[in-house]
Amino acid sequence: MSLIYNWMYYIASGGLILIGMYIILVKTNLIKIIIGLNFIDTGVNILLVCIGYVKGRTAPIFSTSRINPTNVVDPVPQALVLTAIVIGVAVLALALSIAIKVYEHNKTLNVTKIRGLKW
Amino acid sequence: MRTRKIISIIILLILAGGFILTFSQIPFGKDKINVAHYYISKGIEETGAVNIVTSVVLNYRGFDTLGEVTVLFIAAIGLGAVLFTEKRVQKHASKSKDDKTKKASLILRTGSNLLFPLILLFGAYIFVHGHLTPGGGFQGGAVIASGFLLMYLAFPKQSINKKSLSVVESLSGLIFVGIGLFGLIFSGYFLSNFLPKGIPNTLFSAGIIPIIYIAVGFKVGFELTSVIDDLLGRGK
Amino acid sequence: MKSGKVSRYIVTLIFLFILWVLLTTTLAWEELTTGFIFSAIIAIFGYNYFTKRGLSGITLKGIFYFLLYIPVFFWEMIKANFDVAYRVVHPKMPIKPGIVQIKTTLKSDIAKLILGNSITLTPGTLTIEIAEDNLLIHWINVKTKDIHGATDIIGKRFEKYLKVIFK
Amino acid sequence: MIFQLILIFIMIILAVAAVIFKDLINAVVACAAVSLITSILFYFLQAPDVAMAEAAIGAGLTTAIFIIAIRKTERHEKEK
Amino acid sequence: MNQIIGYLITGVGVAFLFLGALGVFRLPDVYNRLQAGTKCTTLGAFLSIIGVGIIEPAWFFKCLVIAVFILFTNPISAHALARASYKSGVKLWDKSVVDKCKEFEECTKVDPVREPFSNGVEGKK
Amino acid sequence: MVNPSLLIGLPLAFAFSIPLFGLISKKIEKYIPIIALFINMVISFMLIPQILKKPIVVSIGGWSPPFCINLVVGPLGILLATLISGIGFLVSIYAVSYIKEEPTEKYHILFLLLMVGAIGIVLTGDIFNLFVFFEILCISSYALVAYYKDKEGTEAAMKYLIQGSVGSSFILIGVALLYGFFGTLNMADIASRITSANPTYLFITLAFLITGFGIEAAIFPLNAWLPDAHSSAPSSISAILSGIAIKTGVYGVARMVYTIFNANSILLFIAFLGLLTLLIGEMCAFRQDDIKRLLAYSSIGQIGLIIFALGIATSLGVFASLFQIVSHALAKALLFLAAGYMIYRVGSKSIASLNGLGKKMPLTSFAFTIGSFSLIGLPPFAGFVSKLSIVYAAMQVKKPVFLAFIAIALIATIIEAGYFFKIVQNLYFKEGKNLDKITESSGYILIPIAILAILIIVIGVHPQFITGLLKASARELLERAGYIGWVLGGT
Amino acid sequence: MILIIFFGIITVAVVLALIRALKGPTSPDRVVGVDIMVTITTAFMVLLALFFKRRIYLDVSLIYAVLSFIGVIAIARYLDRGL
Repeated sequence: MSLIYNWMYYIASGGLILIGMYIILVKTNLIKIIIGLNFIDTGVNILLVCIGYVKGRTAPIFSTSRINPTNVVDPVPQALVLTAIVIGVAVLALALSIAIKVYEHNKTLNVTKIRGLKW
Repeated sequence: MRTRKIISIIILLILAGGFILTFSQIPFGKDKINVAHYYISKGIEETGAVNIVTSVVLNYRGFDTLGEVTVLFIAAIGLGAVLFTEKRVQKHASKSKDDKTKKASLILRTGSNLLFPLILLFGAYIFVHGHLTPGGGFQGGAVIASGFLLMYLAFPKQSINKKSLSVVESLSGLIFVGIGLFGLIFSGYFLSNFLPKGIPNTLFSAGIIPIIYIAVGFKVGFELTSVIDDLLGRGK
Repeated sequence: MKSGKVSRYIVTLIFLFILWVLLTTTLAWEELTTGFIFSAIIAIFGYNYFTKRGLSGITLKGIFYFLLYIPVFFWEMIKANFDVAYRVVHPKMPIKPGIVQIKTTLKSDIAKLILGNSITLTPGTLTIEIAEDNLLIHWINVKTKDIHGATDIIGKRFEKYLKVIFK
Repeated sequence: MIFQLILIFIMIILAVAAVIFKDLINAVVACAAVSLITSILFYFLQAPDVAMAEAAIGAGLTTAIFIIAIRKTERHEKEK
Repeated sequence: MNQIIGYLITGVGVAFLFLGALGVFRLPDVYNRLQAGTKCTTLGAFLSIIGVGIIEPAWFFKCLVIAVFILFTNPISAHALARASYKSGVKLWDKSVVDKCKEFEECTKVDPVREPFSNGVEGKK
Repeated sequence: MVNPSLLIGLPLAFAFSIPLFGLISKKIEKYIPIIALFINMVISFMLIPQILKKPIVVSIGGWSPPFCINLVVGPLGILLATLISGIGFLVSIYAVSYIKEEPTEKYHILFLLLMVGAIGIVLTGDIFNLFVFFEILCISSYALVAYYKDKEGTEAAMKYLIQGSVGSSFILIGVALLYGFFGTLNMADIASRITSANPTYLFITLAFLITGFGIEAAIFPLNAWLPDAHSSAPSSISAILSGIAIKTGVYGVARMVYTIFNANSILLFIAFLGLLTLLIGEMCAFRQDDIKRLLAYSSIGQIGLIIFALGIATSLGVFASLFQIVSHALAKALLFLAAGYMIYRVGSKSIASLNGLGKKMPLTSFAFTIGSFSLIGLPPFAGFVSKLSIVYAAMQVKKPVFLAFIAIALIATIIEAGYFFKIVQNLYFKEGKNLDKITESSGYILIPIAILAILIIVIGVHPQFITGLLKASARELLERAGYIGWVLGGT
Repeated sequence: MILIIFFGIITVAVVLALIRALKGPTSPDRVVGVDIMVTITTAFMVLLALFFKRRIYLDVSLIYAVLSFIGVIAIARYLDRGL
């Protein structure tokens, strides 16, 4: 049981990253690939947050005096994830705009049919 | 295609192996806080913000947030540059057709009219209270942008004046950098918290944090709005 | 129909300020001042959308009928839920769906919005489209295909309140 | 704890569904649902700030941006 | 006392949430599913949130705001979705009795050919 | 004393204010990057003598180092920062008359932010901050590669974006793993605790980080994006990407390997990868007809050489590698700028169309020749000195492996000489067609080209101008204890 | 304790919605599934706030209450050719 407990969030984040990588490596549709990038971002965010989690503690917001400073989780990964989410959104928007332009030139989203995108 | 699949599965297996080997070294749910002890124990008295995440985001690691805001700015500007089209066709060829089919239904239009100011106020609430409750400039900005998005969805022909958007964006960015430079002048460190800290857990506390969060909120909100505007290809 | 800018602005400001107070649930002076400032700023952008009628739309009678409307609405809504629950849990699912048309005499947009939403939330009906003063409604258990009969069953019970509130 | 496990399971299923769906709209819908579940997981991990950011982004903006991009390109994924 | 009432209300709300999900799961076509989904989940969410507000009186107003927002926004989205599915050509269930919508051009008229790309074509208002 | 945080703060402020200046007059906005980068260059020149005496550590926000983000301005940082602001300054002069495609305002903002990202990467002392600046650099270059909005440009940008964001995600995973084990993000702090961790764990973390930075640096298996992106971007951006952006990737790899992880065991592997990159880059370059693609592949080759020299890991080797970074940055920027303007005048990218330009555009062609000779490694240019020191460093190691390596590297140089001589021959000794209307470039184009050419010659003749700084930088990379001591104090 | 039972029921409801979202023959069906999943989740978050005894957590569900319908409307506007 403790094995499941220890691994479930890692499975979530690792699973999302692997699914994202799979999409990027195998799928041929550009928008699918961008969805894959989004999944990778999400997976890394979950990884960061669960690194900072400590069992049985609460969020680091001292809104009432009941909360003891020894009883809060690590605030730093949460701060990092906030930044990472913003960066993810920025990349997503830019990627979609470039994909629109690629479609405009090629009339297809299939990367195997676009000469410049084969790798 | 087949070889591609095999190669990718090998890559994925290597990646999965790496994850298993590394994650097993980081026990989940155990206390492994190191540097953050300092933030948790000293955060309130040093920054005046009860939300330690906020004080980390804007004070201890304020430089990251400056970078984050810059990234979003780049995305908005870059998207504008990529989707820029020189000649704007003024009239749609088949205007009469659009009118009825593109119009949203009355319920949606009226509902979004009613909700729009409320959503804006809600976004403002979130970024003003960034140092007291969860949330902050970025989340509030996203809420504001969602409000504008609602209006874009409900009224296909509406657009915003892009000039004023970009002015607000630049001004709020300049406020952020300017506060940093003021900190450099007043106390010798870039982005230092030079204002009085106030009493924790009240609205007017935490020195520069609320000011920066308000600036960030406006900046993020209007940037995301201009992203949507550019993607939809409206405005001028 | 449209009233003056100032009165519309004030109505918007009042509503926004009430929302702020509810959100913060405190009466500390800092919160109130900040809330007032932000409501004032946002009302500048928003008043044009928020209301078309301004202060003249708010009357004592309207508020009274609105308070009367709330229990009526909730009663219908709870009835609706038991109705749906019955249909869902029943193994044979006794449903007889169809789209019917009803007429409304309401004129103002907001009234139509509230009517449409109320119909969506009440027994077995879902607004699909509003065209001028016709409402097209998906009815889970069609009792009558006639316009007037359907109007009587679905629309009338709300209309008499809404007509007074948004006269 | 069992709830978190089920939620993670749901999230993985939705992510796989997003891979499988040929209609990109459905893939985007699945994506939005993944974001929703992620937000609850952040909530469970005591990170309300992050959950809020994920909610604010995932609830409306990401979906809308994807939809607009699909609107300007094409809806169905065509193999070959 | 308010604890018991609160938990009772919350319990009813949760039950309705479950029934809504069951309805969405069982009913035959989109419109019927929307009926179940909207009504039950709206009331369920409303009641459970208000119940929490009653359990912790200090939270009441915030819970009220959440609940009222849900009450207001859910029907709008349900309506938009129903309209969209009708317009995009989702058929009614075979055993439906009547379809008045066909007579109205607001419901049926759709853009037959969508221009695949129209960036910068739509002018200003 | 000038505060080094101005190096990042001021250009940011200028970049944010460009839309405001655009309201006053459309003419002003294109001069703002010049002003900002000129100020930057002056500040970094002023800082050099100070830093050679004692490195400066500035904390942002006023807390003591492990608890806040700090800028570590050591010799290496200031060397690269000066190089970046200098080349950026010259390229921004070039861009004043080169960039005509709308929306120019957005081009200038993105360009300035690209420079901010590059400067931030080399100055910061915090690993997550490094990631953020890295993203600033990457995202602005994605947008700039697609700036012309033509077919090649958008496709190259898409490819670059997909691979680049996977790389950034890998860096973030690496950062997360480091934080998970050490609980700190300060690079010096991590470096001082690095021995306490499990070696397998460290190896995998390092692999993630190197993959991430390697994609930006275009090390061999990860270089698929580079030729397309560099050849289809506007020429001024190609100059920046080739001259600076990929060098920041190399900087990242060097920082991770030397300062943080102290991973001496994988250095030989890195040298081997570098050699492979060199060979593949040069061989591909030899077959190209398109001049910008040729230059892009040549960049891959040169990066290989730099990585190879880094892998030698003696103080002479690192010195030679840094020298190569400087000389390649100058020469490649010069080549792209000159070639860009020739392409602009001729209207075609193929090498054959450059025939006979030597007579019509003597100054530009002459500068191009200087740049290519410097890249090949002919005396008396800067490239000669740097290549000589790489060879010398490899000889010094006294391992037979490195002798074999250096032989291969020399073969690659011969290939390089082959294709560059072909272009120079085309320029001067072939008769061209339709050259009547072509005239010499204008002032804004010629000034940066001339300055770069002069710099190459001056460094080639008097390398002692920069060797002092380079040696100090090499020492910074190799002596971890010193670096840790600057930041954390004492030890 | 009673909250745990509620959570169980809610989880079952989420699973039912998930099945609809996966199975639904048309896109609107899937959207309905995800939409009620969002509504259920909003209620779930409020209950979780009660479970953790932190008032500030309510803000997250407030965001979902206010914004969740925008995503649905975006898809709906795409489907009815309005966008």
